[in-house]
Amino acid sequence: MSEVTYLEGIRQALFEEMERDVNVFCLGEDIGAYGGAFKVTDGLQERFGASRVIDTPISEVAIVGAAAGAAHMGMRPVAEMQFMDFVSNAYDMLTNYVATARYRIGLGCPMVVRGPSGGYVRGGPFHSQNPEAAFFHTPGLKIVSPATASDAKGLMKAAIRDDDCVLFFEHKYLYRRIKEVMPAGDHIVPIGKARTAREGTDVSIITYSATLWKALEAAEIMQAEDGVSVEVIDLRTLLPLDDEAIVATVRKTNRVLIVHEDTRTGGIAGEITARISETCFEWLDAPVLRVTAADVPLPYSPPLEDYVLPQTLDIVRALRRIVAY
Amino acid sequence: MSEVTYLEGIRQALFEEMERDVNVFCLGEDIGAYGGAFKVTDGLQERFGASRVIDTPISEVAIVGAAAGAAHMGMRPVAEMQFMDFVSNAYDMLTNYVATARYRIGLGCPMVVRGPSGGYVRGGPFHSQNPEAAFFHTPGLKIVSPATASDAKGLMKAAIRDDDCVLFFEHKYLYRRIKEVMPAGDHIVPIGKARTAREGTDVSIITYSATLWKALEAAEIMQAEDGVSVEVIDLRTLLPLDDEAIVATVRKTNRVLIVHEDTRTGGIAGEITARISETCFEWLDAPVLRVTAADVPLPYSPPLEDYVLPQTLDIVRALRRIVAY
Amino acid sequence: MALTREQKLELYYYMRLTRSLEERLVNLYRQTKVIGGLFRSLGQEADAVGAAYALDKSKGDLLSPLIRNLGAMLVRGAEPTEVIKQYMAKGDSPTKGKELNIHFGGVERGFIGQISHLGDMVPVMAGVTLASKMRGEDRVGLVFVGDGATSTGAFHEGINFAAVQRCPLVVVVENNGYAYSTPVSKQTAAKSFSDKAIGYGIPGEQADGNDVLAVYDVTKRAVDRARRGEGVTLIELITYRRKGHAEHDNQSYVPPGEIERWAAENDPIDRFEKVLRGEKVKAAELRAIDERIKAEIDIATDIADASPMPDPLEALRGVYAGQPSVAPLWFREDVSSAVEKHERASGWGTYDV
Amino acid sequence: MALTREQKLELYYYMRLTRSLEERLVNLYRQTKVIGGLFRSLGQEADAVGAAYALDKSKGDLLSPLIRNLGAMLVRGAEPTEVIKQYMAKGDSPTKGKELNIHFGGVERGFIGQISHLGDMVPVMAGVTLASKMRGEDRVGLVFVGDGATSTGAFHEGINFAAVQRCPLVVVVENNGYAYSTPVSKQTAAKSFSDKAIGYGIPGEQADGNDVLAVYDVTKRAVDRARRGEGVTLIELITYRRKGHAEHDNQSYVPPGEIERWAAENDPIDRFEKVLRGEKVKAAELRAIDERIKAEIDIATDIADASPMPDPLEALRGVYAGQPSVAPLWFREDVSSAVEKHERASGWGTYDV
Ligand SMILES: Cc1ncc(C[n+]2csc(CCOP(=O)(O)OP(=O)(O)O)c2C)c(N)n1
Ligand SMILES: Cc1ncc(C[n+]2csc(CCOP(=O)(O)OP(=O)(O)O)c2C)c(N)n1
Ligand SMILES: [Mg+2]
Ligand SMILES: [Mg+2]
Repeated sequence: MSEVTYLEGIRQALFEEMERDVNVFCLGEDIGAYGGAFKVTDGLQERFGASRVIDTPISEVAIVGAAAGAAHMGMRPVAEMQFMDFVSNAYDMLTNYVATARYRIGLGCPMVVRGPSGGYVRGGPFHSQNPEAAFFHTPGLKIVSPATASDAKGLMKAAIRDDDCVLFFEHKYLYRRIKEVMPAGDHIVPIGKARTAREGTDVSIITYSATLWKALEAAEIMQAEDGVSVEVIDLRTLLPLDDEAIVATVRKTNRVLIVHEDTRTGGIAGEITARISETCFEWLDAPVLRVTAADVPLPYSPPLEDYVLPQTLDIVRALRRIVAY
Repeated sequence: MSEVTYLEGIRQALFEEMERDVNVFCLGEDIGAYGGAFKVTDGLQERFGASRVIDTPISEVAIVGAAAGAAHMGMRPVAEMQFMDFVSNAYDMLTNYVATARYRIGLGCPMVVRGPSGGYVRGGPFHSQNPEAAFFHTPGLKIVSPATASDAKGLMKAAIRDDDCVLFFEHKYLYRRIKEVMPAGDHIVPIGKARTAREGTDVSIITYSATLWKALEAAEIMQAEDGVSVEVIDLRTLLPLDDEAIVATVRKTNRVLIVHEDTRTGGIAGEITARISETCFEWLDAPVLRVTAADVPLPYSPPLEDYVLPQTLDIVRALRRIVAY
Repeated sequence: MALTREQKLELYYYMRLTRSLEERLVNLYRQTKVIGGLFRSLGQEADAVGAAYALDKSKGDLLSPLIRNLGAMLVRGAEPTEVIKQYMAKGDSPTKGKELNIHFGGVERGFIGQISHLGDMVPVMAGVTLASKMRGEDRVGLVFVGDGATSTGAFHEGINFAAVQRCPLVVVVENNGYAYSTPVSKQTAAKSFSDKAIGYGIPGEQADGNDVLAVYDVTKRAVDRARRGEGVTLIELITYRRKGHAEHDNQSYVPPGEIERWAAENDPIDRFEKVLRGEKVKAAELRAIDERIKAEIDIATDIADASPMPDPLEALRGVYAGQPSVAPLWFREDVSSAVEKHERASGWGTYDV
Repeated sequence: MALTREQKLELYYYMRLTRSLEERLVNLYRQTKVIGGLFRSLGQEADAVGAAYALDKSKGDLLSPLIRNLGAMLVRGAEPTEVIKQYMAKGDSPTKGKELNIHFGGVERGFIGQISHLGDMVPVMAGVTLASKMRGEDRVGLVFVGDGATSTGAFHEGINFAAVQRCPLVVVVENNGYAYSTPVSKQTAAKSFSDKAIGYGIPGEQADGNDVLAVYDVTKRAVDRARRGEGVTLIELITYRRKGHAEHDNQSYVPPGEIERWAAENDPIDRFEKVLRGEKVKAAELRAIDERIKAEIDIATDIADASPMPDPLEALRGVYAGQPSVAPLWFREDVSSAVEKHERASGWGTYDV
């Protein structure tokens, strides 16, 4: 079997789910004949027709709102944000309408809002964002953020079958940079379960999405240069967090570094730290530390972007400090 | 001197600043002749005219965007959200435009976005929100959330004079429930500085806005019933956080409870916990714990709302546990 | 097809029921039995009732009402008992105490509850009707917005989206002269709200919102167009909000005499009563309907009043489909006693990790 | 007042400068010296240049351009050097490497840089012009939006707000047939974008966007109206996007022949050259302008190319007015060496609490 990219994994998931269930349909800007800004929906309209792969006006509020309405009727909409940066326009609709409809009046919103997020691509402040923290705060939503090609596929399929709204943050840096042989058959990765990406005994990194790969690189360096065994947890789902996996790794290694690409203040690492503090205080041999982006809008020029975003050596330095504590 | 309410403190601040500086003006829905849904702007239009106290269409994006444009030109707009729940409609404008304009291209946005937030008033899911965490994550914004009448006044005056955008979360439960004699003269409370609301030695509560009052009640109970001395820190400003004040109280009492009315996951308590962990790990004699709302949309019926929101006895129970640790 | 005598009496029934039910709610509000605000549609009953009446229950037509469209919900089958329970925040109300006033509904009920954020229901109803269209059903949707709500981005994006997709949707702008205290002249510079249709490339019609038959007619035409696959219509119904935004609003901003004039000259129920009398309906027949309504409301009030408040733990239920309840937080009395049973709680985030 | 011969030659200069500068950027893009995407306005130069030319520098008029309005910025005084530096992400570019391409500007420059989120500049320019009006200045504002951007809520809220407030604002819809791959027919069902004016109660005009004089005229009328205190005008300029959305776009979605037809029959520079020649401007004079432009661009390229990339620490500067720089994070190499000097860092959140 040949390897497929992260992007192709998502595309396969969309194809397979649309084949499986006539209620699944896609809507978004330029997703039809053009196949989307990143070609994630390439070929979908040709296969399933323009009524199931709908090119919309530039209206994120309407895209998300219409997806919710269709979802009420039993459809399974998959809405694309051309860049996840634009999901901010639908912030009200997602947090106030979609997230609460079931709780308030019993109307479910089985829908997926997906799109490319993340930096390391010189995209500047509006084509590089990691807006997960803004939604992480909203009960009623689920958030998924895969780091590998097979997780991208398996989680997308799970997201489409989920009975609630799943925000699916794809990482554009990973789209064509990573490849994997896809598991055969109807490959589903359950929402809500983290994955141990590397076993280790001395210190744990908790991370997700693109920084997983930097964490793994850092773990290699630590093994090779310092003889330190680093465990790496790939969260995969951010909401709900996999508390069990977090607690297990902390109690195993007693030292934790949380890494995310998002800015520091108010990023998800804060919540994870609080949960660790609440559940594992006595198991901690060192403070929980964070490697994150600096608290600035993401600048565009390479030296600036590189300085703001977390890099492998930042992780190495942070690990050394935790280990030396 | 007679006592004035929290609401009246804000109204005084608006009056005084509009008197002082012709560039200060107000815009929002129903703020003119009607004086605003809560009468915070009552009398302003009569005093300063309809061109400085502008009734707008129901357009939060336009209100915030227009405030930003006017701010670029040297004006000092104060935009009202009829309820802070509706600031979610301006999420894109605030986080993408307003917060970044200075950093990206050197355009300042000296403006205030203010309005009533918070629950305990049977307002249901859309008239009770505490949306601060959604903006706490955005570099470039400032966030203020006063708990007392004099802070409400002094911080509003500081916010209007600040050269960046300040989100000013008023608490509607406090509007007419608390009173204070106002400090004389041009009363300014600096943004970025927390306040020790009660001195104590055994355990610290870090909180802000309406739950300050519950924290103080809980501190009384602890003193009276358990002989425990509780220090209470009122953050007042949420962004930037007053790290110094946080570190000082933690190193003093070595035990911390963070209390906020907002939901738990992704609330500001997570970030505070992370900072404490990073800076005060060795000073901690017990895990940092949190008393917050449960992770659900805020329900309307009194027994439900009371169950979801933090109550004084929740704080007492949490303090007892920390002290007994 | 002209309405039958029976149907016209039904229109009368629903308008009168709306008014009487709201009057009862005012009494309950004064007795502090209503929790939160109370929103009236006094003088606007014709537009809600007439528009909703143009939908077809047998086809599964769906509407999304606003705060002043109690009448539309009653036409679609909402019960006075449910409405009173909602306003009293009772545990056996349609939303079990989670949502307020007339924010309730469901697909099978023929109406979908609104949220407070104005305009948001327009995209949602675009999606509801898009689904019908995709499935080849002949269901039609109708969404109400106020004059004020037309200024929201959501209204614009939703109606434009629906127009391009030719969704079977009717958008009714209920122009009652005010949005809270803001008169229409400060909401838009347009001459009329029906003019906004042109910018979306859809038909726009205007009608007298206080003439229930005119409302029915204009809406029925739009519903028929939608059902024929001709897409969206924007309807402006001219009416007047005789009460304040909510009960607490003293309407100080209204020019003197305006309310009185509408009340005296243009009450939709009075007007319709005249029409009916002209069509030989006896006063006694109408009074009999009024009496029936009063009895219904009395019973509903008693039932609602006797209903229990919700169980606090209901607050934690129903956030996600796959999770019946969120775990209670450890510091709650009922929970902490359980926590104390353990030597030391392993999880102080949520109960018992 | 008709334009003078000199002014017309200036129009020619700016249109040609726009095109040549973009062509140079294409070369630099192919040499991978441009960082990120490259956005062209080929065939649309007249609308940007003609509209901007109708503003008055001496009055402090302000415009907000879009990605395809490089020409408008040049008219307002943007320098080719700055533009190339921006595209190369240089440290001495107007945004010091923080923002991309032509996202730059300032009040004193006469143009305000856009953000990517489409439509957002309409409310912002409503506020800019509201401020002018409040102060009794006679400054006018102009904001460009694409056909696609008219579907955003921000466009709707902003133009409606400005219309009600009678802000001195001109809203130019640049209808170039596409939004990325989406044709106008999927963006709106309206017959024309100028029709949208009716819904806002403002004048709407349409003009041939590839006729620079027509563009100037229609914009000038609107600017004059605004300056006279008559409020907002919506102008639709019909043009055509001959290149893809950005350089990488292969335009597979465009019907065959469409681009070629516009290039052959309706190039704005060709058309204007014919007009000028008809008015007795010699070909040699135009070629001299072309040469001058080439020389300017050559110099600009050299300067930009030789410019340094930004200092990484620039990334931390300028978030807040009162704080020159955000503190660097402790795990950064340059910072951590400083941290290591301490026995144990007291603050590992930010450097050295
Ligand atoms: C987005 C948003 N902003 C503000 C509000 C607050 N608000 C509630 S009702 C109302 C006035 C609504 O006026 P209109 O749409 O004309 O409806 P009417 O009350 O007249 O029926 C306002 C401003 C809201 N609900 N949603
Ligand atoms: C709110 C928002 N959604 C999506 C995008 C992505 N996007 C960038 S340009 C573009 C097409 C713009 O089309 P149009 O407004 O017609 O301008 P043109 O490119 O034709 O000049 C899209 C969809 C965006 N920038 N902003
Ligand atoms: Mg109204
Ligand atoms: Mg276009």
